Amino acid sequence: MIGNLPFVVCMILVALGLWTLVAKRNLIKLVIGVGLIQNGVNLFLVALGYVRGGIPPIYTLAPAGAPMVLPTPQALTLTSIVIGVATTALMLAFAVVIYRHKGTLDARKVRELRG
Amino acid sequence: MRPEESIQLITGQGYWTPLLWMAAALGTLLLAFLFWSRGRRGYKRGTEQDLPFVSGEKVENPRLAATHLYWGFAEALRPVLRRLGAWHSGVVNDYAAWFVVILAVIFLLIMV
Amino acid sequence: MTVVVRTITRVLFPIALAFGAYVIMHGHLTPGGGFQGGAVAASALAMVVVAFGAGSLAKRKGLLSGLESLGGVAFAALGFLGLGVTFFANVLAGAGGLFGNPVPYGPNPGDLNTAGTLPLMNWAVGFKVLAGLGAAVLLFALFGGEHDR
Amino acid sequence: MGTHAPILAIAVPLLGGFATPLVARISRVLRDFWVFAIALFVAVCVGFVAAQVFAHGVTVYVLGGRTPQETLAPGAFPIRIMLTVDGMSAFMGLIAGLLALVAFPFALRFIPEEEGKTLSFTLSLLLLAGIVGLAYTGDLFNFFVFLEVTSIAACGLIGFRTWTSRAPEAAFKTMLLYALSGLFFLMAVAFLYGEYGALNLAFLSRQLRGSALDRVALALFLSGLLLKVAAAPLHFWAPDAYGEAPAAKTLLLVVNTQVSLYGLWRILFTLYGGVLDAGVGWLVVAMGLLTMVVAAVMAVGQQDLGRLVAYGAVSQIGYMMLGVGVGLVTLAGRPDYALVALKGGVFHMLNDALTVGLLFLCVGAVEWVRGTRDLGELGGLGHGLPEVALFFLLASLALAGIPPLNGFASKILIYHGSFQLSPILTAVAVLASILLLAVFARAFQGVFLGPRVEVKPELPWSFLIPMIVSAVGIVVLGLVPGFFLEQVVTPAAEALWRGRHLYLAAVLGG
Repeated sequence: MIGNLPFVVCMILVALGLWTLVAKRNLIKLVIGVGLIQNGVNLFLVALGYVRGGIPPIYTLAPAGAPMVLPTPQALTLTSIVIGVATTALMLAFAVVIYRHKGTLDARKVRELRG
Repeated sequence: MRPEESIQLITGQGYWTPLLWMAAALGTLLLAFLFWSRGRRGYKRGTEQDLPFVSGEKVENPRLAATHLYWGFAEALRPVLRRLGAWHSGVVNDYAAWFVVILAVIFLLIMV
Repeated sequence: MTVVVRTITRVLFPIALAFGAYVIMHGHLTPGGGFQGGAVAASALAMVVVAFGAGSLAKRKGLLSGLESLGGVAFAALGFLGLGVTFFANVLAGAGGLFGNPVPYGPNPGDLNTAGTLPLMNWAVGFKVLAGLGAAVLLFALFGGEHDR
Repeated sequence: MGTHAPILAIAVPLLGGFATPLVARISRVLRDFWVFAIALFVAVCVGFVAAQVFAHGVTVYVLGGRTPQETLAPGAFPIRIMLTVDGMSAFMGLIAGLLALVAFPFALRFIPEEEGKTLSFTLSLLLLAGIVGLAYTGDLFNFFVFLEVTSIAACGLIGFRTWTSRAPEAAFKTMLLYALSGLFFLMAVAFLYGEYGALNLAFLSRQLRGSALDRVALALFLSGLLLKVAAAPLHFWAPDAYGEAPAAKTLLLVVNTQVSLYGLWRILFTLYGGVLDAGVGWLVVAMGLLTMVVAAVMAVGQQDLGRLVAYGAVSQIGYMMLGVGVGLVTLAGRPDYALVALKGGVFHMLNDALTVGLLFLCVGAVEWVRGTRDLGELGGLGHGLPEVALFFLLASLALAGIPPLNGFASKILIYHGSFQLSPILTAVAVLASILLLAVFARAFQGVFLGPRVEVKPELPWSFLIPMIVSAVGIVVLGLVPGFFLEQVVTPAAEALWRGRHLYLAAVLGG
């Protein structure tokens, strides 16, 4: 049971992120909501690669025969983090521009495009 | 592939050939031209016979914008349009909420 | 910003850049690599923006965007280097030249001169991330600055 | 170049995109040539790959291997990054190449220098690289990466005109939903990785047994990709995005949506091809019907020409989903009808790219001439711009499925395929088509007919040639549909229909 705890935390993070996206009205908070989901998914990936008692996957430092955690999920997580940085920066930049044009960050008022 | 096959479209229930359709369309056009050519020719250019007929009124600028067209059609659809327009509310929270709803529906459909 | 922040930034700026360069350079031996090292180095730029204001770097925007394009081009070009075999094929590894030593087996401190095109790609990515993140921070600072005054 | 064509179609626009700002520092004319040359190169590459795949079957290209075809590392476990191109991927690549050839020349004069032309070309080339990569990739993680590359580049293009208040709003909403879609896709990939320890599509497809975790992953894949393809009720971002991006760049956004649709088919037919039941097919059919009806009705009430065409474009997504969804439902029971419906759905992708592309080009030309897209103000442009009027009429008739244009050729296949499943589906689809015809007749009348309005600038040739190319495509595809169906569409549809074992065998052997 205790081994599943990281996965439970991931799912809680994702659910919190979704709740933020649905319930919060500030555009910056919406970006934070996307960030929460990102972190949940990244944590999920890293947790998947963990091997009980494993050491970091660096061959030059490893004693022979020691179990290593899986390196692939870590590479995936890193890529996902990089993409997350780009996404977040882009969304924040658009939020700044929206604030300049409309003077508000309230999602209920940023609805020029509707219907 | 034979040349007629490259034009035909076999759908399993029949086939579709643009050439046949073109022949039919040409015949119809011919018929239309026949009717048109039998019409009255007494119409004079540059007189008020030339003006567009807008409900018998004299109008300064007879331009019809696209928003004027199909007025009755749009009017009949108005209740639907109003409801659909409200659905596309423009609030990004609603869009995210619909994603959550569809996520739940898909999970129900696939897991149960 | 206060004189304390400015002074500390002056001291830490070269150290942060050097640490970033270290992380990039040892990307093929230790945890880290182009993105992480580039992010560390970009934090040095962010420190400058915070301490001296965005105006101090505003003139260097062209330099940053040029560096970013160069990093991207270098990365893709290194991929093309392997086209004699396959795209991304590591033609330099084990070839004896630049980064061409064979990888030693067993526990060892690591040989910097290994791994072929990977360290070069780390450098390309590092420059791209340094310039990209630096430009992003700078642009956000410029955005805010105009509006607040 | 022969063996390397698949990777060149991805790597060259990537390199070209990064290099564009550097080339622009040398000379602006050189930059225009550079960008056009790269688009041309990509088109040639995807054409070459398609010819190869249609002639010799699935092509595999392994990155960083000792040979391009060495898929299995020692131990018979595919760990390398690889591109796997079957008929459907090659077809999707062809569409991307075709629209790149149309969109890039048009953009040369359409986007003014002071509005960041260089940046827009960089983003478009990155988007093109992402689209071709998405079509060709053979492993799930690269699928995710390319999905995000296309998302970020596309949103950069949407929110590109930051001095208007509408574009950043559209870009923010689209980016938020794109990010959501990408993250749920990644979560699904993580589930499969946790269960099977692999990312290769073919390998995973052979391993899948339909366990509870597989089905969780399927649900996540579906929700993520349905959001990205703008299926109602997840389509809200699409009219905003299509309407607000510069018209020349909207073409690339249309291909972006289509390639996400391709990704959905890849997941459903190849990855889950062995374990899928008909329920998912019905879901796709239902959402397809909802998409086409809702978008067609919404188009009736639009005041903005760009947004009207955008809704028309969204409704076409519904037809593709209907065609392929019917194929998915009947795949096991009545494979002959499934093939007809699949052909219709796949053929409609090509036709939609041409017609919607031409419509957006016309919208761009009208906007360029008059500076507005408000239907209340436009009118009488047919005297000054007879070519544009003709092209708009042609494209809207094709979009509404009027014979003998190309839209009808694919729609009749969809109608006949779906009629076997239930006549109600066909009735709804025909109804939506009629509604679209009404909408576009109204738009055509309002924009092009009426008393003469003087138009100042002459349309440059860089506008007219792309329009002529798409218009010729529309007419030719409509007049000789059988030829193109046989040569291009059938290999793609058959790759979905019964091509799964060929895809797996090409990567894993046996």
